[in-house]
Amino acid sequence: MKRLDFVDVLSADRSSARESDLNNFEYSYKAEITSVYRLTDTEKLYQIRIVDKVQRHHFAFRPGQFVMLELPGIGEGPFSISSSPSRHGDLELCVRAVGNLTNFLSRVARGTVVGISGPFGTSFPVEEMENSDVLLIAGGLGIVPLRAPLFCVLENRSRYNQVDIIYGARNPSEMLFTYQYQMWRQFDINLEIIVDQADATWQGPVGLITEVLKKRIKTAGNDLSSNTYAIVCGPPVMFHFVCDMLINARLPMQKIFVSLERRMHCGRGKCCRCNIGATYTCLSGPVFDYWSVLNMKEAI
Amino acid sequence: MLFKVFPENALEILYDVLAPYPLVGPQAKGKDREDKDIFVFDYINSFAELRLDFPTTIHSVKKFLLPSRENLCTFNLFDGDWEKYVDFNIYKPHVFFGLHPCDINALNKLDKVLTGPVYPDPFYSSKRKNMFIIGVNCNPQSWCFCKSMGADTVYSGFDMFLTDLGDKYFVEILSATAYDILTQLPIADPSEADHRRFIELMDERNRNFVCQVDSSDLTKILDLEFQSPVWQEWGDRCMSCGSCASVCPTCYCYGVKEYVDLDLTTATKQRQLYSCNLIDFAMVAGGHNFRPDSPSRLKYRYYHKHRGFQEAYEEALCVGCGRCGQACLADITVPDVIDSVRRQKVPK
Amino acid sequence: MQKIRTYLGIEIKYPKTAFFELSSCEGCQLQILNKEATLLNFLDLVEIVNFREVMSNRSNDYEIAFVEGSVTRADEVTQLLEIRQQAKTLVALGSCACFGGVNQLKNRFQNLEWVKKEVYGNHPIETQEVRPLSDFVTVDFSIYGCPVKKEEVEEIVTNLVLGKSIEHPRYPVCMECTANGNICLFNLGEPCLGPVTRAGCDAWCPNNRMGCWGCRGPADDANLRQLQKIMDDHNIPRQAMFDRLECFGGFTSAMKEMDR
Amino acid sequence: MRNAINCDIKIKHLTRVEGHGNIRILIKDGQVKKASWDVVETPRFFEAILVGKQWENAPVLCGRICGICSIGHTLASIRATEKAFGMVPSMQTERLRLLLKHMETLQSHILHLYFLIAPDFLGADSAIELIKTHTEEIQRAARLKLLANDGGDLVGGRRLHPIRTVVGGFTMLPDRRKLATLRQRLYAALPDLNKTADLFGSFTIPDFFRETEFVSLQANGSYPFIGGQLMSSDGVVKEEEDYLAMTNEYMVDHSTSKWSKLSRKSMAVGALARVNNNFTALHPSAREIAGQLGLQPISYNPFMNNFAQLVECVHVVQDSILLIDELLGSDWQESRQQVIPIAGHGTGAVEVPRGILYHWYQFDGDGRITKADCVIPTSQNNGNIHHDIKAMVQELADQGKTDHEIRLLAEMLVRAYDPCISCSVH
Ligand SMILES: Cc1cc2nc3c(=O)[nH]c(=O)nc-3n(C[C@H](O)[C@H](O)[C@H](O)COP(=O)(O)OP(=O)(O)OC[C@H]3O[C@@H](n4cnc5c(N)ncnc54)[C@H](O)[C@@H]3O)c2cc1C
Ligand code: SF4
Ligand code: SF4
Ligand code: SF4
Repeated sequence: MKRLDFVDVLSADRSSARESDLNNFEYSYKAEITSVYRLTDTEKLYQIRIVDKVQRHHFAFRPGQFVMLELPGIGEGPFSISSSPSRHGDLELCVRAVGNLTNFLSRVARGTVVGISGPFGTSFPVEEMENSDVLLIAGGLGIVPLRAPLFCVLENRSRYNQVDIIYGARNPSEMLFTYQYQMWRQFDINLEIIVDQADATWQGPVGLITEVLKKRIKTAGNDLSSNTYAIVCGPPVMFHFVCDMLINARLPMQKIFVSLERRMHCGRGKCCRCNIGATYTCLSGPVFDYWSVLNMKEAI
Repeated sequence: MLFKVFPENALEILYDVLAPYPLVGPQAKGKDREDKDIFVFDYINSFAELRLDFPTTIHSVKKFLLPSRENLCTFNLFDGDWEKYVDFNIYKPHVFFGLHPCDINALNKLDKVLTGPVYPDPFYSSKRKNMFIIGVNCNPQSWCFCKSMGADTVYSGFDMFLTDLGDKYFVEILSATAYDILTQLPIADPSEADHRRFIELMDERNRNFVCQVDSSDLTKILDLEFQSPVWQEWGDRCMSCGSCASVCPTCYCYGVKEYVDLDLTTATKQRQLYSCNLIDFAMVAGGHNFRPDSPSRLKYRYYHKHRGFQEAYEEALCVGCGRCGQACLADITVPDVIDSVRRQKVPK
Repeated sequence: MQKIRTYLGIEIKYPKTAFFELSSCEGCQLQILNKEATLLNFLDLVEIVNFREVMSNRSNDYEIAFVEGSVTRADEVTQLLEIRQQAKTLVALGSCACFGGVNQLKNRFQNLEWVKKEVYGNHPIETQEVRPLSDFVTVDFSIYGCPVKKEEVEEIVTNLVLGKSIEHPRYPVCMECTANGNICLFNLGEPCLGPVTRAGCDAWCPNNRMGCWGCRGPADDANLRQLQKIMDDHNIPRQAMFDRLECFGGFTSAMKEMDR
Repeated sequence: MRNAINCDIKIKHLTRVEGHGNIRILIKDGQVKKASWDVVETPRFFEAILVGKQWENAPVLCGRICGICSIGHTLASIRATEKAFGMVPSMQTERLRLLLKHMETLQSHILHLYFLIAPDFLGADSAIELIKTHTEEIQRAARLKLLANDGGDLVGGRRLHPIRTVVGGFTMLPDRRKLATLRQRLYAALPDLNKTADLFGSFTIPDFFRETEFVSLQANGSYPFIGGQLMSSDGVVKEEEDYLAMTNEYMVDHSTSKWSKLSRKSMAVGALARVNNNFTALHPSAREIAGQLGLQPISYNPFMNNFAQLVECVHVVQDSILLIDELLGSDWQESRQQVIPIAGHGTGAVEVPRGILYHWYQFDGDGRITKADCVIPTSQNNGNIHHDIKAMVQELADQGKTDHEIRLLAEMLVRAYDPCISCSVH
């Protein structure tokens, strides 16, 4: 009797190997760490290349999206892609060693093969921002997800008007990507850096990021309502102050974008860990406009 | 939908036809303090074990679709490289004999999240697609508020549905497989009298729903009352133990843990069902916790179920089975909580 | 010389490991020998240099020290301090080491002389108030349980060797119990400390229809006030609840705030 | 003519035994000046801890006296409590308890034989060393131990500090299908036991005898493990409740464990005592193995205790098979009786792997313990170990053995008793 022969639904082996269906749930690309740069005591920049040539070429992402990086047996976690979308599956991830997975990652050498899945999540609308002023505001590690939209801007510099990066770091030794500041400035980008605590070498301003922002807003005549977009990334405490200032400067909420951090286990809108209400940060985020954020309880 | 009837004693034939498959159904597994049977869903080994007269089970059938622990993949590691193996952990179709409408509705709700449209979860989907479901009608219990949640009747998500008319069973048939199986039983078309009897029974059942929840405008009210002091009071009672989520047929959130074997050459990635009431649910690296106290976590559970999900799917993520309230040692029940949010008063 | 092994390209050492016991039943050490299926792999994971219960050779050159038992005599304090000096990582193995275990029940008698007399009559005997290891030395990791669960020990040791972080569940036993599909013991009329005890044992006792006795100590933010209410509501005598709470020593400080 | 020997041996914390004990030997000019066995384990005062506790605490706490024989302690504790309350366990409960007891006996004896004793005979430091040189033997040991431990899990819920055994019966009954599987596995383990007998039969045990008095439970139709009358090889017979007259505990200066004696200056309990006293009640195939190993009652060679353990392994496996057949032959009855505490006292005597164990409690009308006493096998053996060392060392000194040999043999002698020291100082 074979009445209930519902067939073997998706055979596991096939589904994870099927190339046409790379977004399949447990599928991950094998990727090799091609180089590791130490940026600060806790952050390292990893260049990661998807091993399979075809897959590497087909890997397409938008600025602001993230990947899940997996070390077999150790853990899996979300990391913003910090490289230019034009480089496809040659990714850069900047990772701060804070816990189990990231500490282990900080020990591995180049040549190690890791698992990558994604890209996941929403992105910054860089096309929409063309022909406008762009304000990139980052606190601490927040500079990492900003690099992808920044690359888009750099690669198409003429399409954007004034571009500002306002970057707050705890102290000069924690500043990331220092080796690129020169290059950014060459592309006519206003880079303002402020630190919480200066050290002997520091010559720039000391204080809160809002002070720099205040100045910037002032030069715009306290009115950002025309033709400006802002992207804000940083620790939760920063969002409130920065976004409030922007709104007071009459920047429309739909033109302020933030990237939220939540615990994520699947990145695929299943595990529920990143939920705010029923909004999955991994599917509807991590990039939200500020209007959506205000509509979610306890979002920041 | 096709309707048929078959005589009471033909139920055993139905069981026998399906018995060659792994068959899950309600059975008595102990007595409570008042010496009443306690029911659970488990594998059935004989017709006598199958007890369709059950009130509700303590746990839902969730564990057969979303086991509390499930291996997502295993790794073989060798010389700097590794291979990943995925297994969806289903090898045979399962028969679920005796699900109440609320439980089938719960599966339908889970389907919305887990079978699509983005990134369908193959572990769940493969099991779900390999289910043969026989629903049965229930006797409302004092704590069931499924009617308020619109989950007291079910229109899809099963193969056949039985209602006991006394001397015969009234069957709603929803799949060809079910029809095919029923042809082995002495089935007949229901008579006019059978129709009447069925409708009468449904009326009677409807009258027996005593527990109610007023869910009108609930999404707005929950938003309005986000800072309400009742949350603090409920939170003080909550033990943050996650029992409610464990027994709930619609809770599905999980965590992932990876294990390395002692010989350091194989590793497993395992998912473990979690609960938003557990203390570290919303903790992120570095120790920041978005919901550090039990009131905010308890509130979150209600927000997700009755506001967020409603917004996303136009229905609540709750079927009103009342299991969570029954399982909660601190006596936190959905009707009481929702009522208290409306009236700003927490029952003692 | 042992072969070199790596994990994801990182060289993994064989840490020299020693086992010690203070006042205890030695059950936790026995648990390590008690999982025959994986014992050989376990012994291959680390280099055991000291394990008095099974081997004669002893070495004082070790990195990881597992210490079972609680401190009940002055010579044990000295021994413990010596171990701490030598070990890079000191692991408290089992509830005696973590909280004092059943041994600390003697602390509930104010009069230590009475205790001595009750057992040894007028024969002179040395003993002091029972204390967990952490009262004397820094403990790097704790493995809870009376007895410890071998699976948990294996996981922790593997993580230690690999350099993964070691985290205990923060939530209570109920979570594991209900996930296992058990019938709640309160439903069956039995008391249980599952709602307040730290999970990680996979609800060992409730799985066997025995209420939890709290051997793993309190979960993060354990709600003891509500536990008391639950016990009252289920007509469980206060005494039965306190017997369990005080049994393994994990709840000693939490209990101070409860009224007897 | 050899020179009269001199030696000074101090063994601190003897290895491959449970707990902490020291051996001290001083020989001057061939004369044994000092030969002693000192237990230095820290006492934990269980008898005091129990005072004031409700009856249901007793088995939970007393199981923690010892990690190796926690099942035995739990069962003794339950028996003492049930007897105080005038309860009689059902047939089913008795069978399950005995089955559980057998699993403990098997696992403990195998642990002792392969992991603690065999290294001495095979010239190794530990069983860890044997993994490489004697892989097959170690795997066999692991197989047997696993079987016993799985059996313990199945019946008791946990191999160590069992959970399902409570005053009144069991919280939960074993799965019948798993019980049937256990039976199969027990049956399949018999060849492993025969091979074990071959292995141990190939060892030459030291030729040392000292007459002593053996104390155990008395067979009543079957080989005794739980409850019944007490007997000694010197002809003393007493009721269970009269255990104090059988143990006569006293304190000595150099030991934190108590000592015992009966008709002579010392007495012995344990596998050898049981086999000596109840040889005819053993399963025939166990007796057969005894014959093969040259063990005949009454044997006064303490090293024979190892062989007696092996004989018991065969007995418990055979008996477990019968017990499971009986259990599976009838339907499950109610697993647990209601407990109604009454004022009174009760004794539970149980044969644990290392010998006879007694728990005695006195209760008030609320079921609270007012006084408790636990007499542990190793404390009954302490005196015998001590006097054995003395006698053996003198013989060895007379034979002009080296320090090293004396030291090793003294260690082996103590290990042969399989002392459970943390138990004895509880
Ligand atoms: C969309 C997004 C982008 C991110 N981008 C970056 C980045 O570019 N660089 C960077 O250094 N960090 C980034 N993070 C944070 C990073 O994911 C966590 O620091 C990392 O997962 C911590 O893992 P761990 O095992 O080292 O820490 P542990 O504290 O040991 O974490 C345990 C587990 O919890 C989960 N987890 C813990 N914290 C977080 C968290 N904040 N977010 C998600 N999961 C978490 C992980 O899955 C991990 O397995 C990002 C987080 C999100 C949500
Ligand atoms: S929330 Fe409670 S009532 Fe609703 S479906 Fe879940 S268990 Fe049932
Ligand atoms: S039996 Fe204990 S652990 Fe299990 S749910 Fe009930 S209270 Fe919690
Ligand atoms: S259930 Fe409780 S008493 Fe039992 S092992 Fe777990 S923590 Fe210990």
